[in-house]
Amino acid sequence: MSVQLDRRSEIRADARAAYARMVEIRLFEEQVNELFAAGLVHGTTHLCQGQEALDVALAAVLRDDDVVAATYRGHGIALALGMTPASVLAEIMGRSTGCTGGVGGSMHLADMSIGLLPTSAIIGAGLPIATGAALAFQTRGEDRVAVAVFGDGASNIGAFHESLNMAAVWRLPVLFLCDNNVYGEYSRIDRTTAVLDLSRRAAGYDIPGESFDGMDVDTARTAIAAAVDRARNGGGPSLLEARTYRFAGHSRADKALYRPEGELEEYRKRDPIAVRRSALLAQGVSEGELAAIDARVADDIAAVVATVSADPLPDLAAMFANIWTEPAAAAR
Amino acid sequence: MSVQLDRRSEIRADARAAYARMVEIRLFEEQVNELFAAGLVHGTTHLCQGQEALDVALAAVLRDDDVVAATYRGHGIALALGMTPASVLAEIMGRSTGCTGGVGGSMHLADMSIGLLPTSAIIGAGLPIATGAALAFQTRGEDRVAVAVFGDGASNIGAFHESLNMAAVWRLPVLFLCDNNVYGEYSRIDRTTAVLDLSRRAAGYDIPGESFDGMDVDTARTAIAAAVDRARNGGGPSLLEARTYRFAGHSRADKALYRPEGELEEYRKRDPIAVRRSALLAQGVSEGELAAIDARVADDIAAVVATVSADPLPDLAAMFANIWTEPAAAAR
Amino acid sequence: MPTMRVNQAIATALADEMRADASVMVFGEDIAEAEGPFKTSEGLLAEFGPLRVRDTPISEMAFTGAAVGAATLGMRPVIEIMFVEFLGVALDELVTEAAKFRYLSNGALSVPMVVRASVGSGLGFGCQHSQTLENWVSATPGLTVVTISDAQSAYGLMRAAIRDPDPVIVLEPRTLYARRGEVTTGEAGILPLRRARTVRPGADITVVAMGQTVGIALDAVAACDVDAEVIDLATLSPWDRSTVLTSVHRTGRLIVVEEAPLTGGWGAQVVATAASEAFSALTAAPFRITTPDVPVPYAKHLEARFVPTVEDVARQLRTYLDTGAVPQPWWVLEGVSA
Amino acid sequence: MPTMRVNQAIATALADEMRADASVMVFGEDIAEAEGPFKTSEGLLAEFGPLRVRDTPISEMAFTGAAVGAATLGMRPVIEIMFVEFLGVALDELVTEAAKFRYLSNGALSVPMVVRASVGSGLGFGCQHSQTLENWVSATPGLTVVTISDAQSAYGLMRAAIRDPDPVIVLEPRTLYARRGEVTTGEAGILPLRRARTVRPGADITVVAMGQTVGIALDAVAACDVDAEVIDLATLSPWDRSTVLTSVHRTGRLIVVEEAPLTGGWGAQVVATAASEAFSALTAAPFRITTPDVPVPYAKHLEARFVPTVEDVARQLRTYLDTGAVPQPWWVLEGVSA
Ligand SMILES: Cc1ncc(C[n+]2csc(CCOP(=O)(O)OP(=O)(O)O)c2C)c(N)n1
Ligand SMILES: Cc1ncc(C[n+]2csc(CCOP(=O)(O)OP(=O)(O)O)c2C)c(N)n1
Ligand SMILES: [Mg+2]
Ligand SMILES: [Mg+2]
Repeated sequence: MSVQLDRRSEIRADARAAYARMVEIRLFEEQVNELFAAGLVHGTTHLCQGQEALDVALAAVLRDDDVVAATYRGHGIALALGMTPASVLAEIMGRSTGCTGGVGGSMHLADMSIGLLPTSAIIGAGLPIATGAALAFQTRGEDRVAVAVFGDGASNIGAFHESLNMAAVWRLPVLFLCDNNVYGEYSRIDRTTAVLDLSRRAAGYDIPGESFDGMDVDTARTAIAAAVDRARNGGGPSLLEARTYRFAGHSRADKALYRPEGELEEYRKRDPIAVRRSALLAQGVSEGELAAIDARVADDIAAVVATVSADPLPDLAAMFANIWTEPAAAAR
Repeated sequence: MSVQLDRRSEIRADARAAYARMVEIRLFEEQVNELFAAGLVHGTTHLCQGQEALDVALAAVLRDDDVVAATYRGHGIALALGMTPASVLAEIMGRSTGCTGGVGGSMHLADMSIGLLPTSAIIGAGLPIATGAALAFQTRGEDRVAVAVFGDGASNIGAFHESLNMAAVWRLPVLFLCDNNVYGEYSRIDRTTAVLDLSRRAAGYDIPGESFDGMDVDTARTAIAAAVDRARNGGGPSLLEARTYRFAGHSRADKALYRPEGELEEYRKRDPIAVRRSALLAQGVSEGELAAIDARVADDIAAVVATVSADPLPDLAAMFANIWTEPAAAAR
Repeated sequence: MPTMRVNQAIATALADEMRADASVMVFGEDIAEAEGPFKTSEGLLAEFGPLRVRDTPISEMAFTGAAVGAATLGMRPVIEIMFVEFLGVALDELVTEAAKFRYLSNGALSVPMVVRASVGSGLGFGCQHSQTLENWVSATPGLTVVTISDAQSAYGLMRAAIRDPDPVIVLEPRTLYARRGEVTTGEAGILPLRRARTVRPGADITVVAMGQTVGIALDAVAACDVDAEVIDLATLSPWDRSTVLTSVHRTGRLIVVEEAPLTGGWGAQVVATAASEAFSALTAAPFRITTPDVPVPYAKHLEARFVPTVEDVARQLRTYLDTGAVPQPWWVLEGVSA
Repeated sequence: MPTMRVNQAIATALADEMRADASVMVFGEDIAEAEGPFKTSEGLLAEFGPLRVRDTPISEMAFTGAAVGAATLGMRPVIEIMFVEFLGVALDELVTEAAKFRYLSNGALSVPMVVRASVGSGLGFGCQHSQTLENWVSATPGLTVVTISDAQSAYGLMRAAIRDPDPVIVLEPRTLYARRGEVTTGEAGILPLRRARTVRPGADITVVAMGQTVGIALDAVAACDVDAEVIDLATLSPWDRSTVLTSVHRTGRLIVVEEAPLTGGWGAQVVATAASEAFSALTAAPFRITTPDVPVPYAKHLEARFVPTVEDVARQLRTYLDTGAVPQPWWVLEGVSA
């Protein structure tokens, strides 16, 4: 088993490990934010604080051979699925050790060994791609499942509609998982979207639809497991809406001043990490144990930053590689 | 008033005229079919026998300053809105007297004097365009209405979803009128579409949706009038599904052999023209009067074929005209 | 050698690859039960069944994207975009996703998908169903753009496209579907991608064409009785610079015959490359014979003038060989347009 | 003359046209309340209100098509496609609808819409947010394709685009938004569409550039101390052949500097046209300096080499002037790629 799949196994079996992963994602994102703020990274990045529970729940449910098509807001899902913080950070920092070798950047993470298709920076693009992965599984008679993770804003784009209809008609093993974090860029969902219960849209395709609290990892896990099992057992696609919140701005530079006063604070009360912490404490895990996890993760992230910062940059040839496979490349 | 708008007025006020228009559309389509079969016209054409009631109902409801974005299956709607058979036929036959001067062809009819936007041959393209027309009306504070007419198959394309959502969010005066004629090309709706009551999709946008018998002109008129009034009075968009049937094949060469046995015959019992005829007879219109209408329309169509066949062909310069407006053309 | 129509050659190529490789599947609108609007998938559903041969909803974005996903997960999907215009609602999945997946996976992923799309004018389908639009796809590193020109190239390039590990779009000029030609089938009939085909060797002038215009160029050359070398570019991107440049170096003269507009048409890069890299070999100005900058008109006699005609290509060829000067396009000569 | 950033010049142009003409309206994603991701619509919502300045859902097909409909019904919509790649889900409405409506209405309809789209590399946005993609739109009769190159052209071409009776797409190189320049506002600041701008007159060589590469070409020329004529093509389609050809006839030498790939890039038609129509005036091979045929890489030092650099353009200019031979692209010279 690879390091990545080991990391995945952990969070399935062990509630502490799942908590630790959520903390890892949180601290990772905060670290990335600092690196950008300090001008150490160029380009842009989209952070996922507030959405950690969903990513970890999904990763915990999926089998190693299932696949996920996610988005530019993908650090959390990559880490949850098992990608190492070093691999993600190196990609963000444009190092040759990054998961795409540094040519992709923050918006483009990929590692098929953990089932992560290249995350797309085009809204909606992943839904047909996950549908196609499910098509491959169905055609070959495999009981694997594909998942498309996308935002509330993406539920308004054509690819959403086409994918759900086609997947429904073909009864494909795919889960459409909408991470409704209330905003699409700087627009609150109610300003762009005709229905607020996004799972209602499932009715237009005669497939199951459900909305749930995406900030509670157990709730999320239960809802996702049901839909994934249904898909795996020939029950076809589902539309799930996870209710989360984007604690950060849309991207690097965004201070999110457009949020109504008090909204962030309201949602912070449901901070998935705090929620999880309380639940574990209630289950008898000690405060000290949790503090130790927090500290260990923090140390790990700090160490990763140090290592990755010293990682090599890709050489110029890297920008010419991996465009065509070799015969084609040679023919040129 | 123009000839075209006079033709429109007729069908609003007079049930016999509405009947006559339906017969005109039917005979026109049969004539076009023959011309193609005889090899007198090149290219392709998409006929609308079975759908006449809907076209006439829509035209009867709309005000002269409302607009319609329709499709390549557009002869019926063009005639219903008031375009003359000569203008439509000349276009189909590539004559300079055609509504676009012969450069468009059967799939591309347009006449803004009757509110007919250029019909599009790209599935779904008309929905955003009608939405945009409604946007213009709303922005200027006009109480005009835009209508998108499209097929059952088109309800599966992305533009459908995006348009309905955006129109709903902006509460635009637009009617989305789906002419469900049971087939999209050679595919029966149930093989491509996850729901069969297409008006159910309205729920995904929180707008009114209704399905109705589109082969009865009165029923259609009532349903359309309600939706158009709503739009005109600030009530926003609606999704209507008219249940019709495509008596002909998809296009010129299609014999429609894929239809289940007996299906056509079943639908023929609801032939909109026969239905209308019975209704008029029941209202006391005499058989003789109706026969006279039928005969007059047949004569008119025959005369139109004779005239148009002698109409001039566009000269070569026509293919270079109307691409850019003059200053731009000159600058080239 | 059997003769077959181009659409049969395509269906045969698909069937042969499907027999050879269980991962090949096809989907698109009305391609299964109806066997394709242009009968390019005749017999496939019957032989390979509904899992591998599927009718899709009218959802180009969904099924193009599905091909990306299925290809990434080990299938070799071949999808049909009935008219290339319909890519206008789905281009993202091909250009911005499929063509980038290898790059975005450090070489770990292949996307061996094929998009087949019918293109071009000549059948009276009007301005929204008659464009060629290779410009939409041809500046895309990672995507191979192929155009067929006869039954053999349909068969041979289609099989090669399916076997290619990266995304390929095969453009099929619609007027060719009904045209017959001899076809070598089997492995021997497979043609290499990214190689131009010299369809007529010659010494006096190089004529580059693609798709529909290959036959037109050949006929014009025959009509002129000139020793022209006619090259079918076959793959537009990445194109076979060396075959073209070698020929131009030998002949010193170059004409490109295109079904593409003067402004933005594909032939410009052939002429530009020759001008840059074979400048001193050129004995006269290289030039393009293109369609005019107009939407494809419907009326038959107008549409007949849209693609360069044999007569017009022959006229230009003759003028060029006689005078060394670049001839005027017909619309200038006949005074119908500046 | 005030100086302003390019994004301010755009917002100013929009505001000036909105003041002058009540039919002008703007919509797009986050352009109203947030005033645009690149602040190109600053102040518009406040001044013109929510009917004329609207945030859309993430629905490029719907709002591009809505612009077609609104324009046809008498508005002058200006829409923002945040990154040009997003046209990949909406291209149909622009190319296959908007650009054909005049033709399909016997000249009765105008579609005076403007699509603004940010383009290009340089800000670390990766390969799905850094392309220029003018090839998607530039072979479209009926559609005018414009690229801005500085604050003045942003202001002047934007106003002209809005006033134009036909559809226009204005491509805005993203790296320029923050760049300052002097801007003549008002009627005097409006620049004509479909005209190239000679940004530096010169006698020895013609250098054609567009967008980001205009500044690069100017800097390279300055670094070389050569009397080059630098032409900003400004409108790519239909392009100003006469300004370019007149210059080439005078200088006898031509280089095009592009932010576009070697294969399929826009400069090919400039070189091809010069080769055809100014063949005898050319004293050396015309050539293109392009981006390599690669997706735009993310890592900063790689992306920095993607667009031709000032140093590299200067090197090629010098080699060319010294030797008359076409220089190698850097990736060949440095041995990083064939
Ligand atoms: C087709 C397309 N349109 C617009 C964008 C620009 N864009 C990037 S992220 C984003 C907001 C997406 O919102 P949502 O789907 O809710 O996802 P979130 O960012 O909240 O995770 C937008 C509009 C894009 N990337 N692709
Ligand atoms: C984007 C796009 N995809 C596919 C087609 C090909 N096509 C033309 S008509 C048609 C069927 C449309 O069915 P429906 O919407 O039910 O309309 P109908 O023909 O029954 O009136 C198809 C698939 C097209 N024109 N545009
Ligand atoms: Mg969101
Ligand atoms: Mg139908």
